[in-house]
Amino acid sequence: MTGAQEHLDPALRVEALISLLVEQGLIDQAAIDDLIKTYEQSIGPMNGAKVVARAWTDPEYRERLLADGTAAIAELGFNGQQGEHIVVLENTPTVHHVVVCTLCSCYPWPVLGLPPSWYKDPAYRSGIVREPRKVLAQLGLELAEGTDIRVFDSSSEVRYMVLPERPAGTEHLSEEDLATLVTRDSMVGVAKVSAP
Amino acid sequence: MTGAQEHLDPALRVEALISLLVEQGLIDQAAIDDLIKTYEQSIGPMNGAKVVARAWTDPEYRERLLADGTAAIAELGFNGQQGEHIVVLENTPTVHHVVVCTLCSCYPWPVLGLPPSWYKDPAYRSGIVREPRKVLAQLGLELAEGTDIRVFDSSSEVRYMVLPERPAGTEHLSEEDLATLVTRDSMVGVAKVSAP
Amino acid sequence: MDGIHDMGGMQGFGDVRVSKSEPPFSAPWQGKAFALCLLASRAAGANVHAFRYAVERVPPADYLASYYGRWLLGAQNLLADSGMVSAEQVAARAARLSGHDVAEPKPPKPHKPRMPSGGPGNLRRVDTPPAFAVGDAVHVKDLHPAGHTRLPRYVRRRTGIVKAIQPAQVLPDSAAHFKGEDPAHVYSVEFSSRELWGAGSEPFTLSIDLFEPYLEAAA
Amino acid sequence: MDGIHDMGGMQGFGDVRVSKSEPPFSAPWQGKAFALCLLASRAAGANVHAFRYAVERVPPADYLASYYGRWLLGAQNLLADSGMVSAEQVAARAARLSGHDVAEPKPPKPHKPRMPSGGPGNLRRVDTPPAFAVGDAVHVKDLHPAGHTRLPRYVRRRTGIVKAIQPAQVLPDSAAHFKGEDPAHVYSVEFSSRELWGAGSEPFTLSIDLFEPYLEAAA
Repeated sequence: MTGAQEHLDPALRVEALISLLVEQGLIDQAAIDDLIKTYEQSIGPMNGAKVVARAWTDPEYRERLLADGTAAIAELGFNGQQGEHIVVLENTPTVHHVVVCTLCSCYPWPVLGLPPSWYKDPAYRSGIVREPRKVLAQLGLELAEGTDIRVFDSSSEVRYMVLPERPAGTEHLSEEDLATLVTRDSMVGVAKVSAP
Repeated sequence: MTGAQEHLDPALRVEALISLLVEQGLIDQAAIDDLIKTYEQSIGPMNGAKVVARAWTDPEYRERLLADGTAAIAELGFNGQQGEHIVVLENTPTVHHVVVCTLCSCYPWPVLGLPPSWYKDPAYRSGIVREPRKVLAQLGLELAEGTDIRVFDSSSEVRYMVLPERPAGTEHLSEEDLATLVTRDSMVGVAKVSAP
Repeated sequence: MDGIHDMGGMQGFGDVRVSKSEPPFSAPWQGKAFALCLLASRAAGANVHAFRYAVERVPPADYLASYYGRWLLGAQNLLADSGMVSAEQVAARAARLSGHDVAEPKPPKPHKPRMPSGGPGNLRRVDTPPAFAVGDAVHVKDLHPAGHTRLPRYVRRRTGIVKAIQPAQVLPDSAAHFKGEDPAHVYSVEFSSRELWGAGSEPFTLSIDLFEPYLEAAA
Repeated sequence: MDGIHDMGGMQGFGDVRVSKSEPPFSAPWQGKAFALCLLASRAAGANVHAFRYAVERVPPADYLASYYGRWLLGAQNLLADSGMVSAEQVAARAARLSGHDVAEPKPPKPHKPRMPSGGPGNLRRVDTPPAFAVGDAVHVKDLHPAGHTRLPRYVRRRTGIVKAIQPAQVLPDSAAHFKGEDPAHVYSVEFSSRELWGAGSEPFTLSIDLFEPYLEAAA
């Protein structure tokens, strides 16, 4: 690789690559636009939030979700790329799960969409498997003394999603209202869900 | 650290640091100029070359050099910073030593001066302790099949210098002439010395 | 390969910076880069392992510079590997798009790799029974393959406990090089933080999915 | 710390580029950077270990960008550690030198560390006899200190043979933090390439100087 190529602005590199591949008929512009639109509008943490709200309000669904995440998630219509096999990890007052991909940026796209920048950042990838309590504190989550912390490194095609605790004081809320409380961060395990 | 500081041109950063430290009286400009001059003119591989030429022509000196490198090198007037304890490694037709500092850039300054850029480069630091034959080939040295390769990682304050083999066909040369043949690279162990 | 991507447990990257909410793409070029990489990867054999390996080979300084930047360089590696697009073509096209009237080099000769596949995706049936059972103590081999692997450095030579048997999968170490799928059993193996980072570490457990060829029975 | 500096055995940095002869400094700023770093380090306590640790803490992308660039950032860390010069002062002075009329921040409060020293340099006398003898098999502990160490990752958990006992020295792990000299015996320990990198590696031996606290008798 020459220096010139190494130091191309990525915004220019992508235009050059698209231009070459479209010209060769290997990809088409419509497919690019579709993918962008899909991950901007249809696939995101609002999907996972529906799964969580259902699990909070339907004990039998919760059991199915923890026994076979992929199937239970598919019941709500979510599946596809980066979601071949999804395992759901249940957080409780004493057990806290948190998910990372140290080697790249594996993430359960069908339920959470594309990962946020901190998930892809070397600081998170390197630190959460070594000092999770310290890294979670940087992300704003202070865990109680004695919490059983379990870090999951997504190194195969299994994808992990966290089922956060239902916050106290939400007994009166509907499944739809509950879904609006569930944040992306809570489903990765770097936050808890708060009552409104 | 703010982004502005992170991305200062180093040529500007050094001026800013010098300006601040001189102003505080912590360093003076003359000391800076002296150090630059010393390592540009007085301390360099020409020193080590004299050590090697002496060892090639004086068998008793060679024995002293291999037994106590620091003392034998001091006989020729070379000592000082980054040369507290120098061990000399003798290359032979069957044994080849090569030196690295994987953790930073430790190097025997009194005999070799400051290290060349490849010695400080991640490619050398990472590679020579894992695939020395391949890395030596990249540096132009193809070792005979079966050569006993010994890599030395300079991780303490011990500094290593290689005593290369005296090339055949140099029996008629004086110590002074021999010194002109000895290259920096041969004293790190990434080259052999060639007859003129 | 033991590359910059294998950063589990590395120190010095500073604090994690929070972003409570952010759009999927923070600039239009990032959305294009994401879509281009997915489509280029499909065109080059739909092999996610080959794409990951292509990103791992991005020079470390470029790897650290930006996420979609390294994805693009990875896609470019992948396209160059299969002779679909050369780095020189990309440079020339970028120059032309910037208004410089440079000549474009001849395209390379395509040699798109082919690998027999057991079906879509990465989950496979393996007829031999798993070598390890839930509860078994397993020791991670000290493997240092020159190519792609999903065995990070920080668990090698460590001993853990099998907590779950996951669906068997295409072996990334083979598939990334288009050498075959070599499906293998996959285990979720749990390690104590003490086993990974020593006596002074925070108390926690680390679970990671390891392919059967990475493991041996603990002594 | 397990930082970017600990790169022995890492892959992906490309081929080594030869430079048959080159001047000590390839640009005037590099000579100035070299001299400044030596003098700043002397002014901040003449502690080579503290300077190395200051360089190790340079953010990885900056560390990889250039050699004297990381030395300068290291010197700046060291000066900031002891309250001699702050990063903000450097930024403001750089701006002023570039012709921008910015205000300069107040200097920090100096708190230069003091450490009792057994003399100049790093070689020390240790009265307790060495724990290991030439020929002994030793196992490298799996230490992961948060601070400075001269025990690289690639030899941890490996077994080697003591080939020489070197002069005892100031322990970098303590001295870098101005916690004391804690002199220790130092051993040149030789490892087979197979022990370090597995069965498929090139045949060679690797010798490295390890401080006594890094070692235990091999089982």
